Amino acid sequence: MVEVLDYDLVIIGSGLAGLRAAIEAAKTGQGKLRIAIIAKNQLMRAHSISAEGGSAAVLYEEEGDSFDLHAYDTIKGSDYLADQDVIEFFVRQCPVDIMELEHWGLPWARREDGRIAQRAFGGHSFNRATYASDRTGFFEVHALYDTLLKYGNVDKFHEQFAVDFLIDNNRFRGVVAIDIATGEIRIFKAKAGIIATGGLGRLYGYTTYSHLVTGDGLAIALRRGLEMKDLEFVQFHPTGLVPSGILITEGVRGDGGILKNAQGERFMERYAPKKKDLAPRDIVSRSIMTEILNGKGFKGPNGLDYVLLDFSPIGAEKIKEKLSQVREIGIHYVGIDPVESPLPIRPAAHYTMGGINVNVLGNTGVDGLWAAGEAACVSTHGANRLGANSTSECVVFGKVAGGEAAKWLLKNNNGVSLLEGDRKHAESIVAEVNNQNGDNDPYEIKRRLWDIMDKDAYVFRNEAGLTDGLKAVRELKKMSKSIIIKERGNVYNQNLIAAFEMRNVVELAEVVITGALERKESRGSHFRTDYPNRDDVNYLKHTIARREGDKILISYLPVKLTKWKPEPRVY
Amino acid sequence: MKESKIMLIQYITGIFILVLGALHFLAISALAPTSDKVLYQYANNSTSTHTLTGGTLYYTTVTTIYHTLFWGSIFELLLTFLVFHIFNGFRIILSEQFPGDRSEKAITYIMLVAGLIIFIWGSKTVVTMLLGGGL
Amino acid sequence: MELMLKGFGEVVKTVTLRVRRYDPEKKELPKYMEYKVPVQRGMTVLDGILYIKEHIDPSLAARYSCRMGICGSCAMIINNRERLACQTQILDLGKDLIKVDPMGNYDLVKDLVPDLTKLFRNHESIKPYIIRQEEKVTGEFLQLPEERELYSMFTECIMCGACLSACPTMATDELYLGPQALAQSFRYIADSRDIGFNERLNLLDSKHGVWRCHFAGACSDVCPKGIDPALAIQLLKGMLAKNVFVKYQQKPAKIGPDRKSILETAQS
Amino acid sequence: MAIENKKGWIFWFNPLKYSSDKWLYALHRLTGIALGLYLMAHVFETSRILDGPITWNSTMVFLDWPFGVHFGPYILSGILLAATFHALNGLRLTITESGLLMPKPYRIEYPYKAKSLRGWNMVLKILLGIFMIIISIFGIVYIFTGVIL
Ligand SMILES: Cc1cc2nc3c(=O)[nH]c(=O)nc-3n(C[C@H](O)[C@H](O)[C@H](O)COP(=O)(O)OP(=O)(O)OC[C@H]3O[C@@H](n4cnc5c(N)ncnc54)[C@H](O)[C@@H]3O)c2cc1C
Ligand code: HEM
Ligand code: SF4
Ligand code: F3S
Ligand code: FES
Repeated sequence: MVEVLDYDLVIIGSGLAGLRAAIEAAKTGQGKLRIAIIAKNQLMRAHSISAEGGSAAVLYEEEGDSFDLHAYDTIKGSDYLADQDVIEFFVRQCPVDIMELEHWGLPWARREDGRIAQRAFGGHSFNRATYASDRTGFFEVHALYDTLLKYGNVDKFHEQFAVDFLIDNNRFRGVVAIDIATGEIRIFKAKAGIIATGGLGRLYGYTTYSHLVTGDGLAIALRRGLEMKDLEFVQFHPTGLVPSGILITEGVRGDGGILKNAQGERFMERYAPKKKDLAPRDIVSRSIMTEILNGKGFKGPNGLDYVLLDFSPIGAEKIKEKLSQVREIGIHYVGIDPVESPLPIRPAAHYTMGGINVNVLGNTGVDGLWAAGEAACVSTHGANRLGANSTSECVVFGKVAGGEAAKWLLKNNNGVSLLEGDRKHAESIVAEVNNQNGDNDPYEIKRRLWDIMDKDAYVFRNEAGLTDGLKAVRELKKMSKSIIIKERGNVYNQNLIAAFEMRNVVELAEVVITGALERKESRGSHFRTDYPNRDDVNYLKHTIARREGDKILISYLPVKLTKWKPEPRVY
Repeated sequence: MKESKIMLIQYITGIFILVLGALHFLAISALAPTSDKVLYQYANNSTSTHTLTGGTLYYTTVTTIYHTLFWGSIFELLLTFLVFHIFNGFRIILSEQFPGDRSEKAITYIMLVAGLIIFIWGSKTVVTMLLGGGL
Repeated sequence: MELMLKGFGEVVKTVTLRVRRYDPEKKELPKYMEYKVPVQRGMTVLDGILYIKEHIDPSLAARYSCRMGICGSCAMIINNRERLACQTQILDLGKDLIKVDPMGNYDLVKDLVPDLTKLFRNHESIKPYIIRQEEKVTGEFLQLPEERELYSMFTECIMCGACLSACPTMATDELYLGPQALAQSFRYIADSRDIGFNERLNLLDSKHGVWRCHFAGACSDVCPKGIDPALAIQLLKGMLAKNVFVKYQQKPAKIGPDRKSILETAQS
Repeated sequence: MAIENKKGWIFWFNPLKYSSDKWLYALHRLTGIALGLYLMAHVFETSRILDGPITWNSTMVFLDWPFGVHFGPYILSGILLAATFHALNGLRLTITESGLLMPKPYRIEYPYKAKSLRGWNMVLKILLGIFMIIISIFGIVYIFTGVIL
């Protein structure tokens, strides 16, 4: 049976972007809109909760920070691929959102006089990462979730796994989802939708992402013909803890921590003489990998060679106060207390700069469908995101999308109706995965994909590796069409969900690798050993990928430049 | 009544019980109006040598205590506090065991009635004895 | 130095996970099943469960997400005590037989998956947000680090629900608000920005509010984030008791320096 | 669908996996119940004094030698133990539950140790133990021998 629920607005995803959009829509709608927010885990457990370091915003103009400086840092960090008009809008919005969160109870760290404190972050030329201990994202999610509870007209659905969007004639009509707890198929019929399903981190095995970040929203959008922008730019965070990949925040280096190779040398001095350990992430990651490839790292388990992150310049007291979670992670997962000795780290897949192509108001081009957060690509991050810019982006553009959707709904109140075939379609979408009679194990396919991505689409990429990778991924894609789902129950059937997720990551991997193969230059996080230089003549443009049938079509879109002309990027 | 007030009374009665209960225990031991402090020398066989007149729990001793106004009032107070403290305690335990509006209402009323019965019964003993009952 | 990660990446020993299974569709009572899992150093109970799911019995259900002890999905009873599966090293348990149960005091959906509706409902009921007149945002509320310390420990609650499973009052009284919600109400009341004490008072002082806590301390004992809900509840009781005699006053924090210049450019 | 998974009152007695406060919780309840039942019996018992010396004495004899066994002093000692425990622990609870002697909210630091269960609360728990021992020794000696130490 298919259950149909009727709403004005459905928000898919409850990360920072989704929650912020829900609040804004509820506020703008003034109780006149029926809003649903759904997520595949419980709402307050979205992956945003893992964000550690901080959120960037210009707060202290009198102390030398300015919007232009923030914008310039971001643009330079993005290797000039970001859209500059978007960034100018973005940096001006950040402080508003930080203040709003403050009014909603977020326990920001404070200065002695009671004002909000900020810390240094990679690539920023001013200490502008607003933080709360080293659990910033966690506090943000909970502040937003708690505030959302204030609004009565938002229905909250935990554990709904979206499998498809209903889009016809460029008009959004709803979401098909599986209620995980009962296995029931549900259609959230809605006049408008906001995609806030996060990035695609679990394409990689060695990653800082939660287990559940499998790019479902992106994959569905891709299948529905939406455009993907810049998907080949995957950020590798320099300091993922070996061997689990758990993030050790950049705040460690912001507060004074340093990277050391096996000889005990502070190698970042060589690669970024000015910024040293606080250079942007792509540069630090490449430096670490260069050290490791030159044999100056330590031998690690499962081939995960590593270098060290030394906390000793920070001091025990400050570690316990400002980096308590990182300390706990060290103790729990490798048995090392960073107060005493350094942690083993190595670059790990961390962020998806690309996403669904949207305009500055978050609109995807489909009527009634917005996207925000990591799933969307307004292009604030270009080829490489600066630390602390993403949580800010999620709230800023979550708010924009929520407000826009609500305003649009208040104006355009013509309803949508379910079509004849919709229920059948919903059932067939699930049956398509559930009733295959192949013998490939979805988990096995996922593990093989991880191996490919960790090897071929990692920090350093090249033609041969990517071509091999693409072939292997296409192979997996074929395999993913004849799988076996061993569990047949309805209630909490995680096997079925895992099969959907596996299909999504495999399909997205193809786009990532295709894009990477086509971009014959090195820019930001995308580094081709066979084309080691940035090529502004041919590639100062966004990659747009679209799927038609089974083919990935690549086209390009110009980058919007305003005040800042591309320059060489040295730190 | 608000739960906070009830619990305040629970704590206060508890403390009073502690004081009065200690006095009560003293009444049959150190302060007993008899030189023979033997509490239990009742025997159920004929070989017993006791006279049933000198010990602290012997009829005459106990009636003496009951007949003094001081001890009589102490017992009455103790009884009052205990009844509240205990039946409120029972109410708490039972309503935690059987939560729900209806069951809790029932529990509260049953406890009120039971408490009242015990209170009247105990008071009857104390008051009659104070008025010179027994013997 | 190379010895730092010794034992990671190689199988050290094999342990048995004794997992309580329950499938509502099978019309059977819950039962225990045993699985042999090869263990490497650094492997958590969650990794063990994922190993079972991927290699032995895919029908085993459990909640998980972040695998770094922050999302709060994976609380379960491991060797008779509530813990986060993703934070519990198998080798640290020091046993060859590890008993894994779903959290108690919640309805059971399947295997290790409890139905946390109760937790969320209670959390929502205590109005977990700053209550004060909406003001136009012109700057931050000033809050000294000392003032922040008065509530900040309770902001770290990850809503894992372990405390409700460990609380002996919760074991019989399903209407009890529970340590998580009570600690959160304290968190907001103690926050200098909030003035919602009176709005929350009725619920806190109700038949299943703070007074149903008899200070068993199990909540504070198991909390995987080191939060001390028992402390919050006792402090709340103190506040409520005093409030009977002297009405409790909250002074709202002041708004800091005007930041019009940066906040207003944004509106355009 | 979902089944209930309440732990029930039997869970008051989960051994050794939680802090001592949980044991005290269970004991406080049990002694409270036991004492409550005792009070009812006690009210009945003392009311017999109205019926004159014969009834009183036979009641006393029965209580001292229930069913022909000399068990009275044991029962009375049990009541004394329960009452002492409940009273002293009740005092501790009155203090701690009023938020008195509780620490201020503090910064959490790994490894976690809940301060509400330690500090002054621990001192009170230890005092509870010490007083328990002293009072029960005095009381029990008195009950069995009539000697006031
Ligand atoms: C470890 C880590 C640390 C980070 N630290 C920082 C930092 O310090 N500063 C910073 O600025 N940024 C940081 N980031 C980046 C930032 O946290 C993320 O980019 C951001 O949180 C993404 O938020 P989101 O709302 O877009 O998506 P997410 O938080 O990923 O939320 C996705 C939501 O979509 C739901 N969903 C997904 N698929 C489905 C589906 N099929 N059906 C239904 N629902 C679905 C999920 O349940 C979830 O609720 C960090 C990232 C990581 C990995
Ligand atoms: C002597 C001094 C006493 C003190 C200081 C005392 C104190 C307390 C306190 C503070 C409580 C509340 C516990 C809580 O809710 O956390 C309590 C509960 C209770 N008391 Fe007492 N008490 C005393 C004597 C007695 C006696 C003599 C009896 C019975 C004859 C008794 C029976 C109960 C019962 C039944 C409860 C309820 C138990 C519970 O809620 O868990 N108390 N007592
Ligand atoms: S208080 Fe602790 S145990 Fe309870 S829900 Fe919060 S984090 Fe979990
Ligand atoms: S375990 Fe329960 S009884 Fe109170 S101290 Fe914690 S809430
Ligand atoms: S998986 Fe997130 S807390 Fe364990």
